[in-house]
Amino acid sequence: GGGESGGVKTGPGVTKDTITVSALTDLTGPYAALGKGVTQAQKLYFDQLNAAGGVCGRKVELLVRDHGYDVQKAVAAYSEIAPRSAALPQVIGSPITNALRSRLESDKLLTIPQAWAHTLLGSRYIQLTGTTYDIDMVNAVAFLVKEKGLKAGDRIGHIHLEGDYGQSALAGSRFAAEKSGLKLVEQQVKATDADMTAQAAAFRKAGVKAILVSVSPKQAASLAGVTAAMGLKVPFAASNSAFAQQLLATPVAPVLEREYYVMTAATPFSADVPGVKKLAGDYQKAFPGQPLDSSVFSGYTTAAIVGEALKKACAAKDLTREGIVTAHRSAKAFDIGLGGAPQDYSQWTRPASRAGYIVKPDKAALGGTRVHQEPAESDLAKSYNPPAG
Amino acid sequence: MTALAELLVNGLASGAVYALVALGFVIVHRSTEVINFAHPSLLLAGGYLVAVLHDDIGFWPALGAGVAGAAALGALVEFVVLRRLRSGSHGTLSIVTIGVDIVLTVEIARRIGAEVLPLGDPWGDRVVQVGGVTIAQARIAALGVAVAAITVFLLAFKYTSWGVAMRAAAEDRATAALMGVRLGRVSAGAWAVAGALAALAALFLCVFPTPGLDRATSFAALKALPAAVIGGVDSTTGALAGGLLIGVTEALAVGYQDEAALLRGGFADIAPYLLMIVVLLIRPTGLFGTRELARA
Amino acid sequence: MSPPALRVRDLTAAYGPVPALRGITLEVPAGGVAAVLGGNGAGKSTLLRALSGVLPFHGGAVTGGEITAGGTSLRGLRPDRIVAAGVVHVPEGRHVFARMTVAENLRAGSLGARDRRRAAEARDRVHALFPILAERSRQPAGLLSGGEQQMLAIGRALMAGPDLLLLDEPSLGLAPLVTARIAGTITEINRYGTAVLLIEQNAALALRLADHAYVLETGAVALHGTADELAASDEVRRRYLGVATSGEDEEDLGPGPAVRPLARWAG
Amino acid sequence: MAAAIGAIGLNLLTGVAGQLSMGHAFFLAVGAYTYVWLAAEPERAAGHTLHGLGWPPPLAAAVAVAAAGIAGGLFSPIAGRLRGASLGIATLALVFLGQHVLFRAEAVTGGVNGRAVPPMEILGLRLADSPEPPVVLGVPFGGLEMLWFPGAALLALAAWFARGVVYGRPGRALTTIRDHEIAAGAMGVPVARYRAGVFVVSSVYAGLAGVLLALVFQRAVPEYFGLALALDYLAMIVIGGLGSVGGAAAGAVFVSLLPQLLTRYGDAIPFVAQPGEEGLSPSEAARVLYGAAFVAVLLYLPRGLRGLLPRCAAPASRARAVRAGDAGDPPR
Amino acid sequence: MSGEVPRLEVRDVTVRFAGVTALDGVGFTVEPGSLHAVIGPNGAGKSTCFNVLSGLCRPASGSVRLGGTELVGLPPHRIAALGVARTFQNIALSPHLTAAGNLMLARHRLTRAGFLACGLRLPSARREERRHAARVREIAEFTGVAAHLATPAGLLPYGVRKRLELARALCLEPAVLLLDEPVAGMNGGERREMARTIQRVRAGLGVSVLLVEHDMDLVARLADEVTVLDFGRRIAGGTPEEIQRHPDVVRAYLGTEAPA
Ligand SMILES: Nc1ncnc2c1ncn2[C@@H]1O[C@H](COP(=O)(O)OP(=O)(O)OP(=O)(O)O)[C@@H](O)[C@H]1O
Ligand SMILES: Nc1ncnc2c1ncn2[C@@H]1O[C@H](COP(=O)(O)OP(=O)(O)OP(=O)(O)O)[C@@H](O)[C@H]1O
Ligand SMILES: [Mg+2]
Ligand SMILES: [Mg+2]
Repeated sequence: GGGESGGVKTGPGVTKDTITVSALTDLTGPYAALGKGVTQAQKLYFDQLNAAGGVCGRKVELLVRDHGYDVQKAVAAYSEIAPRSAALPQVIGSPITNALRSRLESDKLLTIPQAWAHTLLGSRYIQLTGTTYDIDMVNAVAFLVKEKGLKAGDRIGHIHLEGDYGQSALAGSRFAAEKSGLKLVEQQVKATDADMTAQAAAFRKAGVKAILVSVSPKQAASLAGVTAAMGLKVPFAASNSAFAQQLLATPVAPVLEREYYVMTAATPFSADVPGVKKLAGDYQKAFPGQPLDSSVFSGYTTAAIVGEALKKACAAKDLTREGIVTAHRSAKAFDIGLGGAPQDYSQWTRPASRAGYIVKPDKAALGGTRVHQEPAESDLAKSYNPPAG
Repeated sequence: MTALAELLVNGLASGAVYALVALGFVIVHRSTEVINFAHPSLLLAGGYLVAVLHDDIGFWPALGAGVAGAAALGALVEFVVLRRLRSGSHGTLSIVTIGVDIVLTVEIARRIGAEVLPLGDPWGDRVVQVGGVTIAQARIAALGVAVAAITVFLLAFKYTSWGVAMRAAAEDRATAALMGVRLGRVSAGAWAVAGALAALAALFLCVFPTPGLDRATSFAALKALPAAVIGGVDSTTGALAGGLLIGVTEALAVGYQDEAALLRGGFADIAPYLLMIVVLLIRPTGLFGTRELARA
Repeated sequence: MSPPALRVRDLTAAYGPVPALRGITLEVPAGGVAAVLGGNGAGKSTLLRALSGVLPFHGGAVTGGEITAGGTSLRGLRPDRIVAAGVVHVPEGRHVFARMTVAENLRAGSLGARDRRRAAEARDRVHALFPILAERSRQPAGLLSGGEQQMLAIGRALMAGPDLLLLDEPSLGLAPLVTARIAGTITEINRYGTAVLLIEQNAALALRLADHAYVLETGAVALHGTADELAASDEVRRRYLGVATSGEDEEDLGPGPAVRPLARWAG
Repeated sequence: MAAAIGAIGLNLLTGVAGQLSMGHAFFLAVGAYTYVWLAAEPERAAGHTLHGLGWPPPLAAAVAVAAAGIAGGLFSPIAGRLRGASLGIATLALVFLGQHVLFRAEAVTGGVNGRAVPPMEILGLRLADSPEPPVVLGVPFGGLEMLWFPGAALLALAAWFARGVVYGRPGRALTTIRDHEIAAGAMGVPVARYRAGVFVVSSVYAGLAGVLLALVFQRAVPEYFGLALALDYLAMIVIGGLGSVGGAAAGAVFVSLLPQLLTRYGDAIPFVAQPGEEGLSPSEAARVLYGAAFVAVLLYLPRGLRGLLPRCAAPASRARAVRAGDAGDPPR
Repeated sequence: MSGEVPRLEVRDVTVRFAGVTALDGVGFTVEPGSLHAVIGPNGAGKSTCFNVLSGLCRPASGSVRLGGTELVGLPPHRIAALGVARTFQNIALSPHLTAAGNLMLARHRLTRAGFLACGLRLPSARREERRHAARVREIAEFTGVAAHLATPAGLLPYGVRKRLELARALCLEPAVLLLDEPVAGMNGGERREMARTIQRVRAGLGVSVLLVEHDMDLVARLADEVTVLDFGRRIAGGTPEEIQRHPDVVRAYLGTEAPA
C-alpha cells in the first residue's frame, strides 16, 4: 500500500511516528561476532539519530532477526519482516543476500548487505559499500608487486574459502596475477577446517613468494603460524574478513604484526579521522568492554547510509520504498566524515569504490590495526571490471 | 621425497587429533551404544575451561581443571538427562544428545563470544625438524597422548571390571543389572570419560597450528566422525587407525591437488567420506569393528 | 534358627494395568530348595523378576507385598543392591552377553560378588562343572549352541557366590546328561548353604530336588506343600508331570481335547 | 508439511525397517534440484549461467520425485547390504558427497547461492506470491497459501499410503527384518530386496518432500541440505515416535515449526537481555528452548508425540493389521 | 497332497567355524511324511544342521537335496519358497508385531501384495489379506494360540511363544517342517499337548518333520527314525528303541538315566 501524511508520501514500514528498518543478522551462527558488532553499531547510530529528532518527525526503529547463517531461516525471517520494513541496513551473508535478491527487487527494499562479493553487484536495490573482495585482491597484488618486490614469473599463493567470499576474491587474484605475470597457486579450504598445515606445506612446496588470504581470521592465524614455524617467510595480503582483532591475543600475534597486510575499505579506529575517533568514544561508552573492530565501523556506516537516504527521501517528501532508493542512488560522492575514499552510489553494476586502506595489525593501536597505506586506487584496479552478477 | 614425507608426517600428526576426538565418540558408543552428538559441546566446554583458567593458575592445573570439568559436565548430562530416560532406546538417547548439544553449545559459544582464546600451552609454536620435515611439537604430543589414551582404554575395556561392566551394560541392561552392575554409575562413568577425552581433544584442536579456541572449534569434531566409523565405532584401536588414515588422506589430497585435476576444488574435504564409503563397502563394520554376530 | 533365605508375603505385581501376580506368599528356608511349578503364563518368570528387582526393565512393577531375604527387605531396592544382598537371578532364556567372550561373561558374573578374591576359585568350579566353557573361553558367547549358552548362564550366576539363587528353567534345552549334572550342582551348592528357588518345567526333576513346592496359576499360588505331597497329587501328576492318567492311551497320546483338524491349504 | 512427508518416508525406513538413514537430506536435495532444473528457464545469475529445461512444473515435479527414487535405487546395492548404524553412517557420507556435488554443479544448483525455484503452476494457476494477491476473508491469499491445499492433500495421500504399507504385507516383512533378520529370511522374505525396496520408497518420499520444500522456500540452497537437516529428520521421527505414521507427521511439525515460533516470539521470552546487553539474547534463548524442548519431549513422552495420541497407541493399531485378531484379551 | 512331499536327503555335510567343526560329514534321509528326530549332546551340531537345511549357513562341503532340487547355495527365502519351514531354538519372533502379524508374515511367499498394492489398498490386496487372515486364524486355533493373536509377541510367556513359532512355521504351508526343541520350556502336560499337535500336523498335512529335541520320551513317542550326532559326527541312527539301547548314545547323551 502507500499513503500520504503531512505531505509526505509513505510506504510499507513507515507509520505516523515510526520508520521501521530491519536487520537480518547472525547472532548464533559462524558470523555471530560480526553480527553482534554490526547490530550494536547500528543501534548506536539509530539511537543517535532519534536523539537528534529522528527523520521526518518519526523515530527510526531497528528490527533485528537472527538467522544463524541459515539461508532457509533467513528467507522465513525475511517473509515475516519485509512487509513491515522500509529498508534493510543489514543483511549478513552473501548466500542469504543472493537468496533474497529477487524478492528484494520485487519488494523494492533498499538493502545493504554485510558482504562484499562482487557477485552481489548489479541490483538497484542492493548497495555494496566500499570495495568488493575482488577489488581488494587486485589492490593486494598491486601492493605486493610494488612494495614487496614480486616479479613476473614468481609464484603467489592464494588460500581462499569455498563459497562467494573466496570465489570473489579469487576472481580478483586471478585477474591481477595474470596481468602481472605471476603464477597463482590456489588452495581452497572449507569453513570448518582449522588446521592449515597441509596448505602451508603445499605453498612451501610450490615456492610461493607471497600469500593472499581470503579465509576466516582463525584460519588465517593458523596459516601464519604454520608458515612461520616452517621457516617460510613471505608477506601476506588479506581480505578484510581474514583478520580480527582477537587474533592479537593469540601466540601468532608477532607473526601477524610482522608481515600481515589487510586490505579494507573500513577506516581503522586508530586512524587520525575525527569522525572515527568520536564513533570509537561513543561506541565504547554505549557498549563498554566490547571489541572495537571493523564490524562496528561497517555497521555504523551502513546504518548511516540508510539514515542519510531516509533524510533525503524525507526532504523529497517521498518515504515510499522507491523514494528511499531513489534518494540513496542520488549520492555520487558519499562521505560522512568517517574517512576512506568517497563512495559513488549512483550506479550499481560497479563497486562503490576501488580504493581501500591497507592496514597492519598492531596490538598497541585502538581497534588492533593501524594504517599502512591510505586509500588509493591501484592502476591494476582501474583496469579491472568485475563481471556483474 | 621430503615433500611426500612431510605430507605423510603432517597427516599423521593431524590424524592424531582426529583420533582423540574419535575416541570420545567410540567410548560412549561402546559403553552405551549411543552416538553422542553432544560430544562437540563437551569439547567446547573443556577447551573453554582451560582457556579461561590458564592465566590464573597456570597451564597444567588449568588442563587438569578442564579435563575434570568436562568430565563432570559429561556425568552431569548423564545424570540430569539420560538417566531419566531409562526405558529409551539407543536411538532416542542419541537424539536427546542433539538437544543437549544445542543447549550447551549456545551457552558456551555465548561465553566465548567473538574471542579466539589461546590455551597457554607449553609447546607454543615450536617445531621439530627431522630430515627436512617440520612437525609441530604440539602434534607430537597429541600423537603420544592419543596412543597412550587408546592403549589405556583398550586395556581398561578388556581387563578391568569397569570395562566388563560397561560392555555388559551396553549389550543388555536388564541382564547386566542382574549381575550387580550399577547401571547409573557405569553410564555416568562413560560420559565422564568421554568428557575428559573431549577436553584433551579440545586442547590439541586449539593449540598450534591453530591459534586458539573459538566458537567454531566444535565443528572440527564432525571431521572425527568418519574417523570413528572407518575404524569401527566400537573399536578404540579403530579410532586411532581411522583418525590417522583420515589425516593422511586429507594431507595427501591437499598436497597433490596441484598435480591431479581430480583433487582440486575442495576434494580434500570429501576424501574422508569417500574413503569411508569404500571401507564400509568392503567391511561394513569398519576396519577394526567387531563383526555383527549372528547365528540362529 | 536363622531367618528363611527368602520370605515373600502377599506379593502383587503388574505390567502396566495388567496384573501378573496376585498376592503370592512363599518361603525358601535357609539352605533349602523350593520349586515353583506352573503352566505357560502363570507368572513364574514375573515372580523372579519381581524378586530381583528387574521388573521395571520389562515394563512391570511390584504393586504390593513384602520381600525379605535373610532378614533384609528387598522391596524397592535396585537390582545391584539386591545382588549385593546375595540374591542372584538366572533369567529365563539365557541372556548371555553375546558379543563378549565366554570368559568375559563369567567375569561379568563376578561383578556383583561380595568377595572378589574368590572369583578365581569360583571360575575353576564352573569350569569343572561345564568343561566346554573352559574350552570355549575365548569365543564370543553369542556363537555358542543353545545348550552351551544355558550352561554359561548358570555358570555366570554361580560366579557371584550367592546366598539365594533364583533359577528360571535351568534345564531349558539341555541334554539329559547335562540336566543330570545341573541337578547335581544344585544339590551341591545347596549343601554349602546356598538356598535355591527353582522354576522348572521338568517337574519330576524339580520335585526331586526341592523340599517344598508351589504351584502357580494365573498369578496366584494354587497349591503348595512338600515336594513329596505334590508329587503324589493327581492334579500335579497329570498337568505338570505329563503322566497319563487312566483313560488315556499311552501310545498315541489319545484324542485330547476336540480341535478341528488342520487340512492342507487349498488356496 | 513437506517435512512431514519426508519424515513419514524416513520413518518407513528407520522406524519400521530399522534401517538408520542419516542421508535423507541427500534425497531431499535430489528431489528439489531435479525439479528446479527441469522446471526452470535457463538464466544468468551471480556470475554464471544456470541451466534449465523449462518443463511444465507438474511434470517436472513428478520426474523429480521419480529421480529421487532412482537415486535411492542406485544406492540400493549398499542399502541392501548394510543395516542399522552402518547404513546410517554410509548414508551420512552421501550427505557430504551430495553437498560437495551440489556446491560444484553450479550450472544446475547455483552453487553456494542456490537458485530460485520456479513456482508451481497447475491448470494455469500460479502458486506463488504475486504482487496482487486475491484477498479472502481479509487475509491476503497469495500463491504460497494456496500451496497449502495441494500440499495438505499430498500429505494426506502420503500418510494414507504409508499406513497401507506399514500395516500390510511389506510392513510386516520390514518389521521382522528389523527385529530378526534371520527369521525373516527363513520365513521367505527376500531380505536384501526388501531393504533396497524400502530405501527406494523412502527416497521417493524424500524427493516429494524436497520438491515441496523448494516450492515453499522459493529458493534451493545447497548449504541447507546438510548434516543438520539430516539430523533434523531423524529428530522428527524419534520425537514423533518411531514406526508411527501420525507420529512422524507430528514430529515434523514440532521440529520445523518450533524454531520459527521461538525466533518470532523470541522477544517475548521473559528474562532475556536486549541486543547489546550481557546475557542471553532472544535468539540464543530461542535456541536453548529448542534444544530443551527436544530433551523434554523425549523425557516425558518416551514413545514420542505419538504417545499423546491414544488412538494410535501401538499395540491397538498394530492389532488392526489383521482383523482376524480381534479375539479379545488373552487370559492373564 | 501328501504324495507331493519330496524326500529330503542330506549327504556328507561338513560345516566349519573358526576352530570348531560343527558338522563333520553328516548324512541322513527324511522319508516323505515321516518324522525324523535328530538328537545329541549340547553343541553336537543339531541346530547347525537346521541352519544348513534352511540356508542360513553354507556348508564347506556336502549336499542337501529336496526332491530334485539342491538346497545348498540357495538363499533362505528361496528355500522357504520351496516349502521348508522351521522354528528356532532361541525364539525368533518379531516382538513388536502382534502374534497375528507374526503369523501373517509367514504367508509372505503365498501372498503377492507389494508396496504399491498395499499403499494404495488395491482390492486385490485387501481380498488377499482377508483370505489369508482366515487361514491364519485357523492355524492359530489349531495350535492353541488363537487367544493371543492380538498381543505383541514380545509380551507372551515363553511357552506360548514356542507354540507361536510352530504356528508360524505352519503358516508357511510347508512340505518339510524343521522343529528345533519345540517343547523346551513346557511342563509335562503342555508337552503332551504339543506332541499331540505335532502328530496331528503330520496326519492332517502329511508333511515330513525333522525334530530336534532333548526330551527322549517325546522323541520315542513321535519319531519314526532317529539320527544321533556327537561332536558334529553321526554316531548312530535307527528306530527310537534301537537308539535308546545304543551304547555310544547312552554314554555320550543319555547318561545313566536312560532305560537300561
Ligand atoms: N513384559 C511384559 N509386559 C506385559 N505382560 C507381560 C510381560 N511379560 C509377561 N507378561 C504377561 O504376564 C503373564 C505372566 O508371564 P510370565 O512370563 O511370568 O509367565 P511364566 O509363568 O514364566 O510362563 P512360561 O512358563 O511360559 O515362561 C503372562 O500373561 C504374560 O503375557
Ligand atoms: N556361527 C558360529 N560360529 C562359531 N561357532 C559356532 C557357530 N554356530 C555354532 N557354532 C558352534 O558349533 C557347535 C554346534 O552348535 P549347534 O548350535 O549346532 O549345537 P546344537 O547341537 O544345536 O546344541 P544345543 O543342543 O545346545 O542347541 C557349537 O559348539 C557351537 O559353539
Ligand atoms: Mg517364564
Ligand atoms: Mg541347538
